[in-house]
Amino acid sequence: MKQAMTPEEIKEQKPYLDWSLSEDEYNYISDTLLGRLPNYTETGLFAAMWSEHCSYKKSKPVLRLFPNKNDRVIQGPGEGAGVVDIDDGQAVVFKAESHNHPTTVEPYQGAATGVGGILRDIFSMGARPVASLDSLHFGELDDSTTRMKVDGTVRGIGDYGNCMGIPTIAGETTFDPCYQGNVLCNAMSVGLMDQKDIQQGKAAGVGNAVMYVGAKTGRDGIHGATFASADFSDENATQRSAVQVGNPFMEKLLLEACLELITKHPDWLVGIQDMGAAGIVSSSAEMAAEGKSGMDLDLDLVPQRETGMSAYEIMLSESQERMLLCVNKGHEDDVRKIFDFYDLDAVTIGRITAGHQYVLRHDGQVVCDIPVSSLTDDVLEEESTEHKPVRITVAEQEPVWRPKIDDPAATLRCLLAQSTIADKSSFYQQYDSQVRTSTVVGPGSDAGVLRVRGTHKGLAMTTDGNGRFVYLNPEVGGQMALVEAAANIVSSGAEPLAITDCLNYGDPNDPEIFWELHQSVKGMAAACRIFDTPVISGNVSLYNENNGQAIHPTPMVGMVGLVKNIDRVVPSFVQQAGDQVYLVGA
Amino acid sequence: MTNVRIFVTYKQSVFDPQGETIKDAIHTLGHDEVTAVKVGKFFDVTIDATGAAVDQAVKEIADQLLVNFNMETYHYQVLEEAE
Amino acid sequence: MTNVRIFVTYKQSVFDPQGETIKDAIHTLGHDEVTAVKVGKFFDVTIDATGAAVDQAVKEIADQLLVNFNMETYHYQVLEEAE
Amino acid sequence: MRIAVIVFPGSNCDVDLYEALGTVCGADVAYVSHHEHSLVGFDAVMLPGGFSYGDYLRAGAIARFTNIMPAIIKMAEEGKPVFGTCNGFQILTEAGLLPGALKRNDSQRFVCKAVPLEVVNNQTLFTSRYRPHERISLPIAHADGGFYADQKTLDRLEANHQVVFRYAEENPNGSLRNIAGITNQRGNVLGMMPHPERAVEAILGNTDGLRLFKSLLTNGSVKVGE
Ligand SMILES: Nc1ncnc2c1ncn2[C@@H]1O[C@H](COP(=O)(O)OP(=O)(O)O)[C@@H](O)[C@H]1O
Repeated sequence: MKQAMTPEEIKEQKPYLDWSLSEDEYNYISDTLLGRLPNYTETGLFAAMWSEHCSYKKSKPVLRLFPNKNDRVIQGPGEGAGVVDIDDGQAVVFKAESHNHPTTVEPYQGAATGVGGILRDIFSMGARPVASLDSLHFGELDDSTTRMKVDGTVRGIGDYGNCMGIPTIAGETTFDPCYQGNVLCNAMSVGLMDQKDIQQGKAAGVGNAVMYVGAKTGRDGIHGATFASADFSDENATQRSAVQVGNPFMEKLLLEACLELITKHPDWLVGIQDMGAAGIVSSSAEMAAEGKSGMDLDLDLVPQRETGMSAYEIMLSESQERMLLCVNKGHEDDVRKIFDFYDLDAVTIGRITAGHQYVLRHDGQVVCDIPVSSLTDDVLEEESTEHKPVRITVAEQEPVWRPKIDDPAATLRCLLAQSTIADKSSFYQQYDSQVRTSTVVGPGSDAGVLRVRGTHKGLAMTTDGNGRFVYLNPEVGGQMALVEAAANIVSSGAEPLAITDCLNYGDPNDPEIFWELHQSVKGMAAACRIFDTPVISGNVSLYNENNGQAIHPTPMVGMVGLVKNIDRVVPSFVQQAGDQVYLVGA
Repeated sequence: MTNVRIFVTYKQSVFDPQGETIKDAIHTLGHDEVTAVKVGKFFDVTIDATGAAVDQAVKEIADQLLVNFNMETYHYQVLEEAE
Repeated sequence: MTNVRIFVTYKQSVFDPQGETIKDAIHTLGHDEVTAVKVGKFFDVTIDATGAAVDQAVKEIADQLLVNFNMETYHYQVLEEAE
Repeated sequence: MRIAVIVFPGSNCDVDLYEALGTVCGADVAYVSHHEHSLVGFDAVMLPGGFSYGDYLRAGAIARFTNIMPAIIKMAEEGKPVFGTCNGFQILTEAGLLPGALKRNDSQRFVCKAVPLEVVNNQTLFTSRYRPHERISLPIAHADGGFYADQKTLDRLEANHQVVFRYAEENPNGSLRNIAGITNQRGNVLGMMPHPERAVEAILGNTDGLRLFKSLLTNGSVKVGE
């Protein structure tokens, strides 16, 4: 068997500690879940699937605070993206995802593949992506490295979306020294679909085929998932090689092929899922778990563009532009023909089996044979300790600070000169905001607004967050993120429907940071209930630190609203001289 | 005065989607004897220095600006040198 | 089997602002001794042929695909040849 | 008149052209895949914007080797209307149906915004509904839009009135002589970087592109002679 170490050597040398699998977890896997020592491949799969990035083992208890249902919610968190009813048998599908670490390391490709990943989450649900949004946070612009990062990130987001032909219609950009060594790049995608086309990431039906479609697998991004869960430090610099390169051209073909299969041949397809973090293992194991099935995969059949890849590398590769399908037995060739038309690989790499084992074969040997649920459901949730940050306790004792303004005009000019407040058109003009000719309100307004062709409806969307507010008071800051998003949606003439989020924080093992996470989510959840905007999808990004210095806690809210009459959209610009100005609210 | 050509390419293991697409197009032209295509960029740089100072300058420019070592690698060639 | 490196650049008469932008960035880094920067791309092509057949293939690929003669020009270099 | 909208791998403004022609103008329009070999039954052909083959190598460079290309060239030779916007324009120059080339924007960046244009020649199939030297505004969205040709070609283009649209205020991409769109010598092939199909409905804030399609439709199943 081609394994780098024997199970016994693993037990002695403990390589799993480097992969962020703890001693307790390893012992629980050996003693309780398997009743034997896991081999090298299995240990690697557990490390990836049990990482925070894939399992949310630390953040899950906090995420339970969010409401995620109301009359309109068709699909809440758990699938590729959330789905909300917008009447007439249609639905809007959306999700946001962070790509902070890859963007910090390689801004252009990190941002580009961030967009690519979130788009796959949308079309794997059966929806056509109709708009993208972003939320970017950098260090101050007086630093030349930061300027290069800004440039690369914006070009990366633009190039990927532009090439795909999906308009980027809104977003936000802020600058603060806390993001200097750890950029935040959150991307959100919004899709539109007929409710009848909704797909699930599910594999079921003994004998049905597991098909691999899209780009070939290479060694890129191995350990991306575990890498995303470990903080940066300068000594680490040489290890930062887990960069993936995006191929938006191939993704465009993949999008068209998948949507053709989903909308025209629903009877051929059982389930479909994007290969995101932790590549084949996470998509296949999650699909099998969802279908309560067993699965048997032959890794020699996986299309590969490099030679001599180990089972572990094949399973954990994060090569982009790939999807996993479960196809009804007998329709493999039909499916292959569709992908052929788009010049894409579509290969059967395994079958659904009776029982509940997850079996992988490589070079004619069984390299993994474990219960499916041990990877997906048996993860040990971690309790975290938390306490209020000293800085907040101290600040509470101080008298309230009131700014003294002698020259309001000068202060206003200073404010407008702040990069965070200044005009962002030099960024968003690099995004095609009009392709698909449905953009009624593009970037530069409170919210982007799209019309829904063939109806009188529209969709308004925005991303908002403010790390400084949350840093000062996590609970109130969390509420304010919701209030800002809702205000942007409402002022565009829409009614808020639901939200997605990206929760960007530092190392949760620091009790003060966990407290920030907990309190801000509590604030967001309370506001969600008030606005009746459930959380239908989202993403957690922890360990955003550089040399032990955490970013400000920065939850990002992505909100979508329904415009009932697209002719009544309200622009956020001053319309003409002589119009009256009102101040409304508190 | 020295002219240097600096070549920047993806590291071996990094996927080069451009190269693949161009290879396919070359096959469409009937040139099946072309078995691999990799795309790179180069910078012709004129430096007002000679000898070790050139190597030093190239190294710094490449490290700080021209190359992202996470995915790229580079080499260079002195094209001509004149006092 | 022959490895060929094909260099494609803008014609002399075509304005290429990219080199200027990079030169400015290099000056920001403090390397004022860099007086000119020109940018080009290259294609490393592996051809399952040798000798004249290689030159023929390169010429055809360049003429029909790799180079737009309205604005670009090219030259190439055989890197290594093996039977 | 029946109009084909070609779908290349990576085309993404195909829908926009289709909707502008079909839904907004009520024209008889159909998508045609790059796999096809024939355009028999069509009176005009449109090459949409987007990123055919990812714009890898050069924008538009690879699309000209698709199966459908000979049929497009044949239509051009027959004097039937052939129109390309953005990537479509790039493909038409790469295929040699229009002179010159589109080079990377001087800014080295993709740019998406509305730009003022002058209709330099309103005596074409595509522009007959515009007034002479009318100022209009159309969106652009491209990274490789700088029109380039040698002096001689540029002079010839101007002398033959082949320059149809010019950037009227700022030059957004470094185009020589502010050229935004040109025809072939015969006048039946038009390529332009701006997107008229994005400016055909009031709800999208601009209708300046509408008359381009209306011009073509009223000129009917024309064939332009030598
Ligand atoms: N990265 C971006 N992508 C797209 N649009 C952006 C981006 N940054 C800013 N914008 C647009 O510019 C406007 C002003 O940006 P900003 O000041 O960051 O946001 P806000 O006004 O929401 O605080 C936003 O409403 C948005 O439409």
